[in-house]
Amino acid sequence: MTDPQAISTKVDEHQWQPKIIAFLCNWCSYAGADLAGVSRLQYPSTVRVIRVMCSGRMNPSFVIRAFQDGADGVMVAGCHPGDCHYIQGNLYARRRYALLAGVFDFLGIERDRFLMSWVSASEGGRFAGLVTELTERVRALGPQTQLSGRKHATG
Amino acid sequence: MQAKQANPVQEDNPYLPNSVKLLEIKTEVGGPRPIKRLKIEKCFDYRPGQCAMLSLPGVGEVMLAISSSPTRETMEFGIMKAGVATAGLHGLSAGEYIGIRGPYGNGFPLDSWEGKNIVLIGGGIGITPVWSILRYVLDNRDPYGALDFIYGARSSADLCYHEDLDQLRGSKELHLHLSIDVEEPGWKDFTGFVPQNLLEVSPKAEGAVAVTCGPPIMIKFVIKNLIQLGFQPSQIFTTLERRMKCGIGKCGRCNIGDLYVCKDGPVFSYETLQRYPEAME
Amino acid sequence: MTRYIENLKQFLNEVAEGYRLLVPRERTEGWFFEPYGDGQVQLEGYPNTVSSPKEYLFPQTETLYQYHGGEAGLEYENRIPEQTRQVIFGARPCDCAAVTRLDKVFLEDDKDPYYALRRENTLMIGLVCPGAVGPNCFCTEVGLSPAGSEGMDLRATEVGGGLVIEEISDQGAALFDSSSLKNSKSWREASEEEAAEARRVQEKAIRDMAPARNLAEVELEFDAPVWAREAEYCIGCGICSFLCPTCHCFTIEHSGSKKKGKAIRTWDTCQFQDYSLEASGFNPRPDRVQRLKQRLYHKFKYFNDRYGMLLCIGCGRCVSSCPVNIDIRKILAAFERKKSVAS
Amino acid sequence: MQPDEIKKLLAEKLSKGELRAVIGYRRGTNPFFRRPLITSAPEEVEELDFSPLGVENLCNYITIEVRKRRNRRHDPEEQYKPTALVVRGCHSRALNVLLQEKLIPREELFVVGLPCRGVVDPRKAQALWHSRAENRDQRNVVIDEQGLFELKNGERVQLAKYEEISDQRHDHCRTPNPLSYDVMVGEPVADEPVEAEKQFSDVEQFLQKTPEERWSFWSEQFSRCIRCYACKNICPACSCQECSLAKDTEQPVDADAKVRKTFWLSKETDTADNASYHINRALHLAGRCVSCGECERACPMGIPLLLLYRSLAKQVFDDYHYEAGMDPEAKPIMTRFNAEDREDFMEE
Repeated sequence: MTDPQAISTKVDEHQWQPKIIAFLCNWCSYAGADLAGVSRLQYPSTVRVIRVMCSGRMNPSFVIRAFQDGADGVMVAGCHPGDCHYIQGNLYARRRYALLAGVFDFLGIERDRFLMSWVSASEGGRFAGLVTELTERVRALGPQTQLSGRKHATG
Repeated sequence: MQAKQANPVQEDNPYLPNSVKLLEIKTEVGGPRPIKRLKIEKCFDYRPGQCAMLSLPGVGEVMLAISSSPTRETMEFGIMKAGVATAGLHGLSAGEYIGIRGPYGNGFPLDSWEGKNIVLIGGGIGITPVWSILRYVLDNRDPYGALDFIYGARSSADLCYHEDLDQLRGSKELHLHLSIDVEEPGWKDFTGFVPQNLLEVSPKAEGAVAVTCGPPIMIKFVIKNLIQLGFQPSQIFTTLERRMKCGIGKCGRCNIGDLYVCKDGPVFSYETLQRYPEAME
Repeated sequence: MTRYIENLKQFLNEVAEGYRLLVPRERTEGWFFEPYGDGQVQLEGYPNTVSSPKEYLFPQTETLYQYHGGEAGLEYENRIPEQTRQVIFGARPCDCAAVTRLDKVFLEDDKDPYYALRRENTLMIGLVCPGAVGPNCFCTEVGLSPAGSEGMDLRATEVGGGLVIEEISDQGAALFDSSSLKNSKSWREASEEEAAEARRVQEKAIRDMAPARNLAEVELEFDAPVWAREAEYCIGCGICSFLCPTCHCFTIEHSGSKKKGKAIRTWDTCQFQDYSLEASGFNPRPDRVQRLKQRLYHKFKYFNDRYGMLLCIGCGRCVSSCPVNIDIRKILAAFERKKSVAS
Repeated sequence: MQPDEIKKLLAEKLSKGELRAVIGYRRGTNPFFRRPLITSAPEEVEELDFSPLGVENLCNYITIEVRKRRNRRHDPEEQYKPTALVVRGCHSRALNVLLQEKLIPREELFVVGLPCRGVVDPRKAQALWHSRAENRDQRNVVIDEQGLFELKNGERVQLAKYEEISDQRHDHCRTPNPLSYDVMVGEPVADEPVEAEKQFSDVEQFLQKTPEERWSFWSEQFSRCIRCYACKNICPACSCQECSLAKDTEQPVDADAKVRKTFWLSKETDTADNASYHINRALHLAGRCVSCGECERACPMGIPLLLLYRSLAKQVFDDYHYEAGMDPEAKPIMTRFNAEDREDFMEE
């Protein structure tokens, strides 16, 4: 686990900036991300946060849709088992994302682009570390092309 | 090496909309299925009863009857919120841009109606194509005979174009017969369904044509009553509604028998429709 | 001039120099048209392709136009399909006849520019069938022939290990004037016997496929019980329409945001529930029986009433690929039998 | 009971009004598989065919019938006579999935169990016929337990042995005998099915490939998908009335509901969209797919969909030791959790 304080934040412009989407559960992970900001922890600005009420609310098609819409990396974070505001939301999510990770693996979709973890409200540093970890992995893989092509239905 | 052959840019692309600015958008009827009136500058010439495909960027397209008269400088549409595209159009405000292409459809055979009495029978949102005829006939009145306009809706609040209707009340150019389905205090005109109002008015069939647009159930009974009043199937016209995507008889989905509603319609005489079992379901 | 091709491979290599060449190729899943690419082609045992060559004239998905919104207004910008000249080699006579049906829809009044550009740049080299090649062929039962030339620019007949090539259209003849073929050795003028042998092969194929029924003049009845009986099995999928070489229905959808996006056209089928579902919730064809009826009426009556030719060319793909074996020949036979009994 | 006795029983029940309808297999015009038979006429029951050519999973016809009835505002007292349904082992598991999810009431079913010694793979049989038959006219095709024959002026010439045309799914089949039935056709299959641990050898074999090989295989397959939705419409587990992946089903009527409804996919058919469609559907089938193989059989482009959906079934078996449709009373796997569910796929 890289130490969050030591991360260099000097962003050199010509380097490719991946787009990371982070689905954060409102009660723990979103608060953790807030804490990272409040305590001025440096982490790459590649992440765009989407707040969901619980990791259990998350449908794996959100992740697939994010990749379809051009995300290079997707992160899902929820409360540690036992802390869930809705008691078992994160426990349902755990099974769903075990399957999603398995399908990505089976199909040969770059597994390192998807990251799931538990982040509590007090783990600001951990959140910053996870974002950095995912950004480095995605930067190594380059832009995501397997599921992008970016369409969604309207009309 | 594949020999590429430059091809001239295709000018007349029937699918390509032109962008047009929205001049005015006004709520005509509120409630669960609201109706709004959209006004844009006139982009192409058309005949009463023809339609245009309005296109909302990122949302979709919808085929709508042009409810204004071609004699005017602006084009109007009466839009009931029913689907994603109409909901999108309802969300617009004046000054925004939408796409438009057309005109599509055959329109009413008005030149063959010269010298005849015209009976217009509309119900609810069915007023839009009928309104185009009404305005057109009023704008050049003399070639046509008597003009009866029978129009009804569920309640007075559901009547479209009610300001224009009030102005027409006094006019001697036409006979106005409004109706609402349910008793309402202060309502002086007919109370009951449009087909009954038609029997009340009982226009003479001789030398007349009748046009009816509205919900399918109303059209069925209006036609029954018109036949009872002596109208021949060839004197009765209606417009039909189908789902449309291309508007030019190619995407195949708006067919009734071998006719495409978007291209061979939407105006049909009852004489034609009698030959198609699928039409009046 | 009727020509003879000894070395098919060399001939196709030369064609591939000037044109994007599509040839039928066998995969484990069946035969499909594929770009010529590395140049191996083998016609031995070639039945007909699983999906028809329609996709090279009327692709399943294409972008019609793009739009850019903003305060200044809304611009719409044409998206011209790439106009690479292409040759479809080895299309069966039924699939070539299908192209004339598509031409009727897309090229007459309000010409469809996307289809028109591809059509002008496409040459069809049809390959005569030695007999019933596919599992459920019935082209002769809808008035067509295994040796027909409708919709072809050149007609090829397998004779003595090579191909006799007859000119059907001027564009077809012009192929041999193109730079890579003008004075090539891969073709020569066909001898009298070769041309006569080609005619014999064609006549034999027509004799072998004598029609068991005449589905060209069926009198369909709207309320016949057979529609409901057969529709009960239909699972409402799109196989019969998407594999059919003459089905031309499509939908136009916007994709993108208010600011920027495009309109795409994709194949659609009257067998899907939302095909004619109106915004009001009313659907003129709510159940599968009306949809099955619509598909066959369109092919065997409506299109005929409008254009004077059937929209079914008897390739049998919908029969072979239907997961629940709905066989349109059996449905239509119910109407044909009544006709012969009555007359 | 012997096949003829069963036909007599069903015909009697129909004529006595004890059954609403009989759903099974009968001979069609395609000689490589049987077509469904749905009838309420006792005399048509004679056409029932229990040969290994009856491959389709017929449960969907029950789901559609029950849903059509539930949609119509019907009076609750209206008594529903059961429907007879011919069911093989894997189909009985599909029935259990539908029973678990309360989509169809058990008392409305009269299950005719059909022990399964392996079915014919129509694609293989047709390919062998096409390459080996002298005269390809399909009226001369004869298929039975011995294999594939060509009828040449009245006399049978063997073209392929039964093993060559049989569906290899039988090697992974866990339930050759239907799990629940009201009456069974003939004798149950005696030999033991494959053990649970060895049932996913096909998936394990595919997983030997490197991720790059796997993606190039699947992206090529997905690029050929024409989104005809046959895999979805024939699948007994795909029982949603309003599918979120395809626009070919019911739509909400209210305008705002339409605006709110998200379609995960447009109708565009490029590889990315097709891949997303199949991944989403695979996730919806986790712990519900019973490997009946209908998706792969119905696919006109021959995409090996069963392999994809069985990879989910394998995960669910490895992680939670759960097999779809084995027990009609079990609570569906994805509606449960327990403390020790694995977290190795997560970032610690």
